[in-house]
Amino acid sequence: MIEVNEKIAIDHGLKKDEYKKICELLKRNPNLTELGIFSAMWNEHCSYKSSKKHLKKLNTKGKKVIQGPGENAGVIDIGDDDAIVFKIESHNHPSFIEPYQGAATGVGGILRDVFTMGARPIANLNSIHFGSPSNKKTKSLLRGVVQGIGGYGNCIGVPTIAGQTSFDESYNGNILVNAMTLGLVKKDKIFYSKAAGLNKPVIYVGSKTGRDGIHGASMASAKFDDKIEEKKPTVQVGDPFTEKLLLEACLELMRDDSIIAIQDMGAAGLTSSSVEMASKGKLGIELHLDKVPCREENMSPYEIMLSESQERMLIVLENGKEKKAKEIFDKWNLDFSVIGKTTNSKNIELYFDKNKVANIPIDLLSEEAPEYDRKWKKSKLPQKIKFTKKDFKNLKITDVLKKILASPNVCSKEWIWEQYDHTVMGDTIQKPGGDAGVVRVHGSEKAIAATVDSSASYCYAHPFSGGKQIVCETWRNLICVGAEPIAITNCLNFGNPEKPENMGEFVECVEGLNEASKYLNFPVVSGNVSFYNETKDKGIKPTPTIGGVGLIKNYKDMITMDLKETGNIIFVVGKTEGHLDQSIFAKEVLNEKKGPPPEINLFNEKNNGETVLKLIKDKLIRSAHDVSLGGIMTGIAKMCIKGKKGINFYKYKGLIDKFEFFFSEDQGRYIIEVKKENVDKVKKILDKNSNHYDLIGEVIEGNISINDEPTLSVDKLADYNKDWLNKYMVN
Amino acid sequence: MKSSVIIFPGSNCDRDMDVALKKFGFKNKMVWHNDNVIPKSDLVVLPGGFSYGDYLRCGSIAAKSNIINSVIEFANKGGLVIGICNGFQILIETGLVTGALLRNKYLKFICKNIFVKANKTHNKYFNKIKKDILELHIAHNDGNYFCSKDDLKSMQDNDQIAIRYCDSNGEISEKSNPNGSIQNIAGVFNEKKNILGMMPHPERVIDNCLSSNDGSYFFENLLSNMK
Amino acid sequence: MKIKVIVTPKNGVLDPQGKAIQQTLNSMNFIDVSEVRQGKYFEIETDLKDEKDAKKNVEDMCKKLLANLVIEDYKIL
Amino acid sequence: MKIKVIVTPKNGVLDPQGKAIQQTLNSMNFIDVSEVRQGKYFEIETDLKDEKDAKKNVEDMCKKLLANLVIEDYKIL
Ligand SMILES: Nc1ncnc2c1ncn2[C@@H]1O[C@H](COP(=O)(O)OP(=O)(O)O)[C@@H](O)[C@H]1O
Ligand SMILES: [Mg+2]
Repeated sequence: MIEVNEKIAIDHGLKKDEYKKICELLKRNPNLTELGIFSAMWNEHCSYKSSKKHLKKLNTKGKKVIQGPGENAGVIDIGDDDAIVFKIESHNHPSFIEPYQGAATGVGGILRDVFTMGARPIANLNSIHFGSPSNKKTKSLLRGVVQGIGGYGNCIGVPTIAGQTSFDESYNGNILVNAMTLGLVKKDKIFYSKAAGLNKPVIYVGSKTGRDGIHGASMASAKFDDKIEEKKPTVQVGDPFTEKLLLEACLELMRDDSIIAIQDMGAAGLTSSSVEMASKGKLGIELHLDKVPCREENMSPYEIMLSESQERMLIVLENGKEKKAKEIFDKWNLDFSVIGKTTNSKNIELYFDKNKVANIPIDLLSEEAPEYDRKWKKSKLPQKIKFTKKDFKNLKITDVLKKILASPNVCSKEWIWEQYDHTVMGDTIQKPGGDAGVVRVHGSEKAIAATVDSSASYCYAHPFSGGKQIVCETWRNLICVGAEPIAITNCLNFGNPEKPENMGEFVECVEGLNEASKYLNFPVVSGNVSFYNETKDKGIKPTPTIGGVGLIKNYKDMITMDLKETGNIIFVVGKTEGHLDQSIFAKEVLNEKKGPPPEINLFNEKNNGETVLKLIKDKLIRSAHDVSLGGIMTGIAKMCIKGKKGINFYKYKGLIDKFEFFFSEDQGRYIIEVKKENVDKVKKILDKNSNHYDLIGEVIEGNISINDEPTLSVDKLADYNKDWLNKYMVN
Repeated sequence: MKSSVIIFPGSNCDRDMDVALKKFGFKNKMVWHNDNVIPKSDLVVLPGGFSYGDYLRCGSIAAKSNIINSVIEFANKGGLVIGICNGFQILIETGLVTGALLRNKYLKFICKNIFVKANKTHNKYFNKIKKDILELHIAHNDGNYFCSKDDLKSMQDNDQIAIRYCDSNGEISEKSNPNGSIQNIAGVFNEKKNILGMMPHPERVIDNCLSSNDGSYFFENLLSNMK
Repeated sequence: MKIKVIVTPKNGVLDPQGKAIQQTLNSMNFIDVSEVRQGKYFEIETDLKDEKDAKKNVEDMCKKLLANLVIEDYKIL
Repeated sequence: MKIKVIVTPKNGVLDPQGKAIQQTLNSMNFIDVSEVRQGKYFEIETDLKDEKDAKKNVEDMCKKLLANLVIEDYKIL
């Protein structure tokens, strides 16, 4: 075997100091297998060495939280002994290298995180971000990613109910693919990854191990450079069919109490799964690597430990349950092998052909892993831009609206979500295209709403405000379908933590999201950090993605955003101040990219949200939509398009300019549709709760009509909205 | 009425079908692909999904499973057999219905509501349904129905074309054809019309809170014919 | 021994994948491409020692599984 | 002129289809089959008259579209 030295350690992505620390801790030099194990466990992806310090501050507690961060996924209580397990995870680097397989295995990985805990997956979501549409690679990356997400989710039979897609040139060399899964489990049947008990058999199940993805975990944390070509062969291929079998087999085995601990083999495969189970149980673990089912010949212990072959699980079983467990995996035609046992050595001990090939104290891999307090730079709030009437002089509202509706970040994403099976399992009651996806809790009156959101330009302009904003937007999207927001998961996609600017973006976004999460009582229960999203020294815009989950007690109370009937009155709840900086209007129409993002007033945010939710529960609202990208006008236009209805705007009476009124992106606002006979009731409730509101128009047939501008046909707008992506992908 | 839904490795609409059949009054049993006999049934359903991951050709590997022989036997005796989506592909691969299901014309998976016009003559599946145009749901990659001219003619002559894609007004045209199927065919019968293979999923549209409720008519009609 | 097999869509059977590839190639400036047909290729590793036996066996596999003779032809290389 | 191309998964890359086919063949009593790898096969009809040109052109197509070089190899027959 190769003699390990500092250079080899550095090739494994370790820093000089880190290698030195390993030798000191071990009191000897590691051998190659051991070095591989250290490099995987001490890697950013597994150790969270740059982020840990800041993540500790997150608000993770709440009355409904059953399991916060630290397990395979978070768990929340939704009543009647039911719980929802959910998490979001990134698969950015692999998806850039091989979009189909990268995205597919991303979905596969997050599904495993959820069913490892005993939950049957009931919904998938995805948040995907690509470079500028004019970038050469964008189209094929988008196509590959969408087909990969669909290919995996559709095959395994879990509906993809919502998502988010954005384009920005900062992703030209680093696309983002974040996948989220929700699962349903009974509260007393949740499985954890903490091993317990001595001499318990350790079982390997699922697919065979090949040389795929060796060093995937280090790749996920390495910045891209010109050497990227060399790293290509490490891409894993997903097999959703096997995952479906693995899902059914695991759930079948979970019906009784044979399992003590279970952990999927994700990043760093057998290494991280075995170390984590042992570490949580404060135990040792002994593995016989020649018993690991291999797909290829002559695989070395090093390769077996670091392989990232997909669709595999590690289980600690009760003694005596092996036979029954094996029968289940045989039935599903999956590999099953007893590969080791738990021990009291507190070490991970590996054997191969009867030789001991590695022996490392588990603590050194987990607790002793490095933790950094990286330097970070505080950002300044940019100066507000002073727009004047002159800036809007030659603009027509109708032209602006058309342009915004057809812009890449606002246009309809139907081309994407029509390729995702969003109805399998028969419980989808709100499909993609609304504010949140909604599925019924099978066989009950309850329903679960879920959404993913992010806002890189706000975060880039001012990380702290952006971090707050995104949690609030998630909250609003849940409220808009009538769901009570319960908890969130987060996927923190950032540049290089070794650069103070990037690290600062991270720190401040996390602070912002934490502040909103606390104020709204909307705790973080799971998440994932993806650093080093940079190419040739250029990082992406900071992109924290928030996945939110909410509960609808009776699914019949769910509402949608499409306008329902002519004659109804449209309100905007929340104050319109005219904040245009960082808006899509400023960027797309005025070509102004500077300025601060809109401010968040958490008091108003909470107050407006709670009142709107109450109005929905009281059945006083026919449709609702939050005001987001593109402001009131864009929001209304989407409601018109979906409902095939129009609106007649009342003569505008406010103080601010009409462009500011229609296109500003002030936060904490909702558009609601109210029956005429309920208008007074609604006003009274809004007044009583001190919510600011404006009555802005009335639902009519087929057109958007604004006093002094030509009317626009909603059918035409629908085409503008839909055509951009269709045409882009066809040509 | 007794029904059986066969589960193949990779089936994923088996539960949905079970739920639908029970909702409309069938006593349903789930049958594992490795079993040799189907329990006593009035109806056998091959559900949707990705049996064997759709590897090789959709439905081709499931068509070699143990249980298929008893499905064929059951069908040959005149028993009612439905194949939905992947189930349709399996029926094609076993030769129980004619034709082939190729990759969708635009090479994309399509998940959406569509409209179909049903053939109501001489069959127990659509005969007494009052609505002329049904809003059902499709979710597939390979639903592009193809057969030879001769086969098409003989199927037409024998009323074997079960449902065709149309628009909300019943117009059957290229525009309302989601996947390139010849003659907008969405489903076919065998000669005796006891076997139905179709791409749309009636089991996903059986409640007003779902994307349509028209699947209910399908199940209600079927049940009324079996009593 | 390794036996190689090619399965192709029969003449007259629509080949949506081939067609899409042709169009894409044309749009990528491979204008001289007038038709593309897509088929499948298999490499079958068998323990049989005699080539004739092995090929006969593979022919049987083609008929029973690898090709759908309604729409496809096969060829053992 | 017709140029034929075979695209196969690279060595070591998982081939789920091939694996499923092998298992099915075994269960159909083709017990001597120890491995199956599945690839794609293309027949490209080109207007070019010179075989060398045509093959060079097809090689370019393989690199740009027909094969995904991250996980596949191609061979022009
Ligand atoms: N990648 C995707 N997968 C599934 N659904 C998507 C995807 N991208 C966008 N959507 C859907 O398109 C709709 C519009 O998205 P978005 O503009 O982000 O909505 P909002 O502004 O309300 O948050 C949403 O319903 C979303 O679920
Ligand atoms: Mg929204």
